[in-house]
Amino acid sequence: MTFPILASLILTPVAAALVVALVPNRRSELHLPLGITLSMIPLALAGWLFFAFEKGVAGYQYTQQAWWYEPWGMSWHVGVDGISLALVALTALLVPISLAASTSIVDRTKLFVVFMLILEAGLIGVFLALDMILFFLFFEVVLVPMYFIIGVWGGERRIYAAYKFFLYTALGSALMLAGIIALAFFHRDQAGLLSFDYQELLNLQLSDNAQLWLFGAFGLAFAIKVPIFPLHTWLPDAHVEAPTAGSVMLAGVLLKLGTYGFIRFNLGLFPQATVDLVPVMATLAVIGILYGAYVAIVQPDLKKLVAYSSVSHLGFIVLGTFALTQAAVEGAVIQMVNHGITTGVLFLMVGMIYERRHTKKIADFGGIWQVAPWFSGVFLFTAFASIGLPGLNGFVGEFMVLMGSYSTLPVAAILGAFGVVLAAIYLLWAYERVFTGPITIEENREVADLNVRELSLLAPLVALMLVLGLYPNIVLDRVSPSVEAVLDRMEATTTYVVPEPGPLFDVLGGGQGE
Amino acid sequence: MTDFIWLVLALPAAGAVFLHFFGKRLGEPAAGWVASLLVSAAFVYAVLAAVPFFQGTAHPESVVLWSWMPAIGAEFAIRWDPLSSLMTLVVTGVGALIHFYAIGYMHGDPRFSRFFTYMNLFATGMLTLVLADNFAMLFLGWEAVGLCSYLLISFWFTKPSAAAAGKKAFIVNRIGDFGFMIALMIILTQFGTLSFDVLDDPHLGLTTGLATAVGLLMLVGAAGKSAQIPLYVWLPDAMEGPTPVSALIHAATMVTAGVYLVARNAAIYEMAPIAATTVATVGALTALWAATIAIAQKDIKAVLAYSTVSQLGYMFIGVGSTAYVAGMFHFMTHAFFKALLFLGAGSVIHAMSDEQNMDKMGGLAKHMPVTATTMGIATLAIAGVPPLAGFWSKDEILGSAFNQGGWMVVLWGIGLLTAGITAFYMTRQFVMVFLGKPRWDDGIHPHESPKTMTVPLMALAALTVGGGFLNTPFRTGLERYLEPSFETVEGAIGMAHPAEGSTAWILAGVAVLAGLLGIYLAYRLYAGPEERRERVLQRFARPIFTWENAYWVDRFYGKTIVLPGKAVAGWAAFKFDLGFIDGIVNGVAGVVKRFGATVRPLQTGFVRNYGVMLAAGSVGLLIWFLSRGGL
Amino acid sequence: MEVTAGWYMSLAALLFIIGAGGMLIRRNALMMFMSIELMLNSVNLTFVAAGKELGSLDGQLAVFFVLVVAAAEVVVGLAIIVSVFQHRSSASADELSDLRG
Amino acid sequence: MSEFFPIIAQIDSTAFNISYLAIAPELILAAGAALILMIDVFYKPRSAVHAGLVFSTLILATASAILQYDRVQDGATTHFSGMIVADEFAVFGMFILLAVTALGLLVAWPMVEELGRRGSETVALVLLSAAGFMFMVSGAHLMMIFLGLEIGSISLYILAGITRDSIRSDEAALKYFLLGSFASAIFVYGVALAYAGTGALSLSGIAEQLPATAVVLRPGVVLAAIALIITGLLFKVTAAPFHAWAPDVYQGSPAGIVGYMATAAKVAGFGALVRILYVSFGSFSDDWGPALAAVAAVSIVLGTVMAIMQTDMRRLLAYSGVAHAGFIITGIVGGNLQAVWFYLAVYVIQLIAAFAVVSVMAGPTGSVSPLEDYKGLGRRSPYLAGALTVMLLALSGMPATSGFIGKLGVFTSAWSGGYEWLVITALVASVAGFFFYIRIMVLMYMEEPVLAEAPGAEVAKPVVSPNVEVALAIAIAITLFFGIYPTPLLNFLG
Repeated sequence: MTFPILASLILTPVAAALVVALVPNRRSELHLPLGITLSMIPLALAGWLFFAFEKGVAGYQYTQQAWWYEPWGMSWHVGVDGISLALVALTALLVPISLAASTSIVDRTKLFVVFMLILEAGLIGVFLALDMILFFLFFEVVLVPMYFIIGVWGGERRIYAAYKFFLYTALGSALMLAGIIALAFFHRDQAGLLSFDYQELLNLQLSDNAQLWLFGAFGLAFAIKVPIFPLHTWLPDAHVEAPTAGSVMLAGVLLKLGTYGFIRFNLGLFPQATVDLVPVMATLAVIGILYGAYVAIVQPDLKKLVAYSSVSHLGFIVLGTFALTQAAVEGAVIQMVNHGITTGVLFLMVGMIYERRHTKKIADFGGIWQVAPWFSGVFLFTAFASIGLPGLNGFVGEFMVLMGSYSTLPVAAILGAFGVVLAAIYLLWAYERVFTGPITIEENREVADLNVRELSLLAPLVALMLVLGLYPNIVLDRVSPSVEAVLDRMEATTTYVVPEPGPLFDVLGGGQGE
Repeated sequence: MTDFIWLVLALPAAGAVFLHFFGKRLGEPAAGWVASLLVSAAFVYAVLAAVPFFQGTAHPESVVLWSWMPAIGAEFAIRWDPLSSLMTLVVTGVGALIHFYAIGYMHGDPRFSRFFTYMNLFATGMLTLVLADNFAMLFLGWEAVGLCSYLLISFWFTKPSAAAAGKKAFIVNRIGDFGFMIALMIILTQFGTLSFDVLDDPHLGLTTGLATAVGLLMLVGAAGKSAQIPLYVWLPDAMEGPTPVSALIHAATMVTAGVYLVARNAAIYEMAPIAATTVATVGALTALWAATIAIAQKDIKAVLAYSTVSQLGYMFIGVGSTAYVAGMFHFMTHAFFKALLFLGAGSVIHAMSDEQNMDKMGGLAKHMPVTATTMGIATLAIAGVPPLAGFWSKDEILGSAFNQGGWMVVLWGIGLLTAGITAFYMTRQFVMVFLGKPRWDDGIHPHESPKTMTVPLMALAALTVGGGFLNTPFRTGLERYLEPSFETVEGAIGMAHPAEGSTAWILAGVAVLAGLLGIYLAYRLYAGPEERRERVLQRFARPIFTWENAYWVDRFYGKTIVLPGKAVAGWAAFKFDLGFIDGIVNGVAGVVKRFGATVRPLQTGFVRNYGVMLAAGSVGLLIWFLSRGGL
Repeated sequence: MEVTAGWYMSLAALLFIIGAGGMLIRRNALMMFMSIELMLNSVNLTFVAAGKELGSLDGQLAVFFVLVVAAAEVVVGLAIIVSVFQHRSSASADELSDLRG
Repeated sequence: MSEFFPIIAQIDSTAFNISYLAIAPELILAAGAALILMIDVFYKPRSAVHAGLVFSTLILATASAILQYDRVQDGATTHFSGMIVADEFAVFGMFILLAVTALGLLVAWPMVEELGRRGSETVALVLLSAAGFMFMVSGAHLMMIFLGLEIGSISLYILAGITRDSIRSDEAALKYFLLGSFASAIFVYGVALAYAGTGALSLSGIAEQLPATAVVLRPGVVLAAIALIITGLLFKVTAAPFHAWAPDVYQGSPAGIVGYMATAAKVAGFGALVRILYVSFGSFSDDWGPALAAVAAVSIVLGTVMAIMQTDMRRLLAYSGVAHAGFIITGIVGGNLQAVWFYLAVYVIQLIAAFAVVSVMAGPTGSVSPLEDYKGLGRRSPYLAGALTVMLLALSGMPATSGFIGKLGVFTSAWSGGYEWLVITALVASVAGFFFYIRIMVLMYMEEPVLAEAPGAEVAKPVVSPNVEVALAIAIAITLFFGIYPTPLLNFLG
């Protein structure tokens, strides 16, 4: 038997949480360093997995299956494909970094670290699960630590935000559970026994009508998670109130549960409904892109601005997902990773400046560049990555999404492209007000520049922005076959035809990778 | 040589990275020298690599570096052909000169090394733009220079106006990019790749309609980057940046990217005459529009900024009338003389202790002979006085336009008028700055600039004088040089050429006359007696006032787009989002609570009532069961 | 007219309803409790009548169990009522409404 | 039916068959209760002695239950002229009741010690009621079930008012008593009608008289009987609209014993309900299915909404219990009894543990438990708060706790039974349910304790007795273990 790498990825954070929990409260100074150190283990595992992952293969790798309870058709079934691989790696990367950024959390550190590690386990589990119940389990489990992280260590309206986050997302997943149960019974009707196994369920023959209903049940859960307009209002509240690490994990990974779910489950299980609902989803995605960006412009709070920008960026992912072309879906996947990195850094930096000034109001700043050039520089770099400056990571996903969407959703792609303009407006305007100009508020003179710790925890992410911007193939190579498989299935099970790339596609090795 | 052409890119890139981390330690002026020498090295390498093109022995080549986004056929690949090499040579050549100049100009700035980091980064971006072998990489360079433009315009970020100008430049450019991106979407969808290979035979994927769409959308992008109507408003503001920046980015190189884009896509514009004509028309209108504004500007750099807009319009006339070579030629000569003008202006500003108002200058020629001479040459060049560079290129554009006939003749007329106005305002500027009596503020002691600044001035002056001979009607060097790049185009319909024979002479004569007339009028007015000037200006007070304020276009945009936009965004964010959408969300919770509050009183605490509930439930069950067939 | 088991059962049902009504209407805890006793007795009547009708002894036997249970309830119930009375000097069940909502 | 529900015996053995093993657990518990009462008569009560007695009683009862489990593997049998049935169903009920009793007494022990002589009465009553409730799950005869119901209920009435010096406790006892008797009367009238309609009192005897297809003897009477019997049992399990007593009684009763009161009656009530419905009235499932589904929906919605409005912990748990009763009924109408048992088993553990925390917070004999008391508990007593959090999450059906598997089970059950609408209603309501569960977590972790006296006064840290600690530890272990790996329990119940 080979080393159960995926199980280890899920369980090591849990084990780490237990270890941290065992350290007594009077040694509270140990909790955070210990947590950071232990979270390196899943990071190392994820790194190993990332590079050991066999490129060019569409199916699931490192799968592991064991009955959980056979009569009910539940099993422990995990596996990794290109799409989940990217997100697992992102999760494993962001956790140590957000932990390291949490030195300002001094109250009940142990609990915090434990929750972060459980959160990590849940998130990794979501991406690896190939059994619907297992998936649902992780999908829901994630809520609890996040809820506590927002509610206990958050800002002023943290309790309201925590409630809203929890109930809103739980509402979505409740209907998804109904959908999951229904699927299992469809399987019973067609194959004779209950099964929650994703790969088994892929073989179901679902009527168009059933697909639509199930798409709705799953889609609502994911749409809330993404969030897709008009289900987004929990997000700004949750982000603004969450502590830095919470925001980073929330924007970096949690939102991707929704988009991942769309690609994995809605596209995979309900292809006909997907094809039928493309106009709806694309419309909502475009509204999200433009609306999120537009509303972000006038936000008075830096964190809220970044939160609304997430609505916009996630809109691109949804658009790409439902464009149903190779380039667009690939773009959507890599945009998930990229948004995680850039928005993660933006939140980290908002957190850092909050620690210095205890305010996130844009109006309270001005001229920070003078006193904190490194800080301003890194922020600007990240802002441009987020805006989608080519050469940085944010561009790759959005560009691929837009370019790939045009052939199937021309209007949406054109409108979506305008989101790129708005992104420049809201971020640069905010940047102007916060970092440039003269210092008008005396407290801002005291703002310290990045220290070594902060710089070193930002550095890997900043480096990744550049690397993924210039050489996204690290990820795309691994993602591409899985995306192809999704679209092939779509073509095989519906009348949908993925548009042929133009006549020159194969010239110069286009589409070949490497 | 071609295999290692990426070195041209890598050298300034390395400089940017190196200076970013070690620039501060290197200090002044070493950081500047490093940056300048790296760009120079890139220039030298580019010259060597371009030798085969001079000899006419080589064909365009692509060098693939690494794969970028395979799914959309985008890779890091360099196209080395005459067109890109010409751009490269100008960018690195003029760029190097401006780098050297900046060593002197930026002297004493606390962020000296950072300035050169950005400059090198800009060079990298610009070279990426021109060397790209596909639209994605071109877009990368396109945006990268936008970034550098942003960084360098707001280099003195403590000045709110500088920060705002940088932002404005980037955002307006982005609006242009919006069009550009849509053009790319169409190309990708039609061809399956973004490689420039599509230009070999655009008929493969494009119909005339689509080609027109692509052409017009690219024009939107080009209008943003090259400051054409209606997106030119960022360029005058961009003068907030240090003067070398204005010279390099906002005169010589970056702003010509739009021209380059049109030239590069010549094959598509060949298919879409409507798009091409639109390009030319936009260029002509911009040329005239900006020239009139330039007449009334008081800021020395503002004159040059509007002049740049105007000259870019010229280039658009050129490439739009399918006179690609003429357009590129004017790009080149303009790079020489406009860079020279800006650097000269910088030298003046430097000498005047950062005074930019021409009303407070005058009589500087005595104190700054080198600057005055070189700027004088440039002024004559832009005014189209033969045999300076500006004359040849401008003449070629106008000639080509005229030769096209039809609507283009109208554009030729506009161009001619603009030529006269150009000569007028440039002479006005020269007179106001260098001639007449000093009108300086107290305590200003103008002096000639240091060698690092004057040597580039002289070098550029030399280019301004001689650059025009690269492509004269008598000896079409540039045209032959660029031929391989426009092979396919020529094969199809053929590029526009200036008229030949006597027409050419007449056209040239008319253009020169217009220029001389402008010079004469301006000289009469500004070097002449003050009363006459006052009288004349009084008569034209009203138009001049609007010109001075650039037709209030900024205010117009502010009132019609920015302000309503912000208001609606505010409404959306606070009324609609927080009030309505979130209101519904919270309302759902409220409904549950209200329901709870309604049923809660049922729990009265009285046993009787509980008994009633119990009995009622029981009766309910009874009724149900009995209704199932009992009674 | 012969009095059949049906009559007895109907009477029992009536008694049951009266008992239940008493339970729901009366406020005195004792009276409520007595209403319940009435209900139990109607049950007994039903058992007896049905047993007679069916000719089985189960019904008659059941009555004994119900009686015993009723007695046990009386014991406990009275104790509780007494305890309440001691604290509140009232046996009105309506006074016992501290716990509500 | 039987291949669907193998765990319920369908045998009607008229053979005169006496096996004391079949009622050994009940006998042992009753004997233990008697012994404790006796000892009190002759000796000064010492809680150590009681503890020993209780411990040995429970051990013996468990051992006999295990023996019985072993025996029923060979097939179900009836004993005492068909009054008692020994089948897996009964044994599961016994196991759960024994677990509830053990945990309940563990939690109640501080109260037992505080009450002195009445403490030993408490213990005796608990054991006695447990015996009664066991008869409810192992009774194969309506009279037997009625007796078990009464034995258990009357003991609980007394337990509700056992402190005698609290007016709230009295109120709780009286309410419980009056309404309980009322419900019992309704139940037994239903029994009488069933007898009148079918001429039989044994469960299988009734079934034999009611062929699924033929028109029944006196359909109206039997249908009315079903309605009334269901009413009586739904009262016990606090399903709406028969639930009204529960909040008041839980709130007023002595804190130490509420957990037991709430859980034991539910186990027995559901046990009896399921057995009666499936064994006797299985052929009427088209009739009672929708009715119960409606009751489930009302219970879930009303319980959830009312729980949201509560400001007292115990009332909140009571209303949540109403909702949970609805969930369990959801499973019952679907017909998957394994899921129902699983749900019941894990739910009662969660509930008893939650009430254990309540008993610590309110004091062993205290009545009422305002939610305010829980403010800042996360700081004051991380263990209690953590335990309560786990329980609340489990009650809310959060995955990775046994509550989720339970809900999954009953939902799949209802879905397969064709009650999709009920599943969706239940799911949506359970989201609303999250609100009140997490509200308690908000109080515990996200708000600061209320300072009772002058500023600066330290908030008292709740004193947790070792018993409670152990009980909580067991409950946490069970809840999490069966949440992550439910297979053993499911296999056991399957």
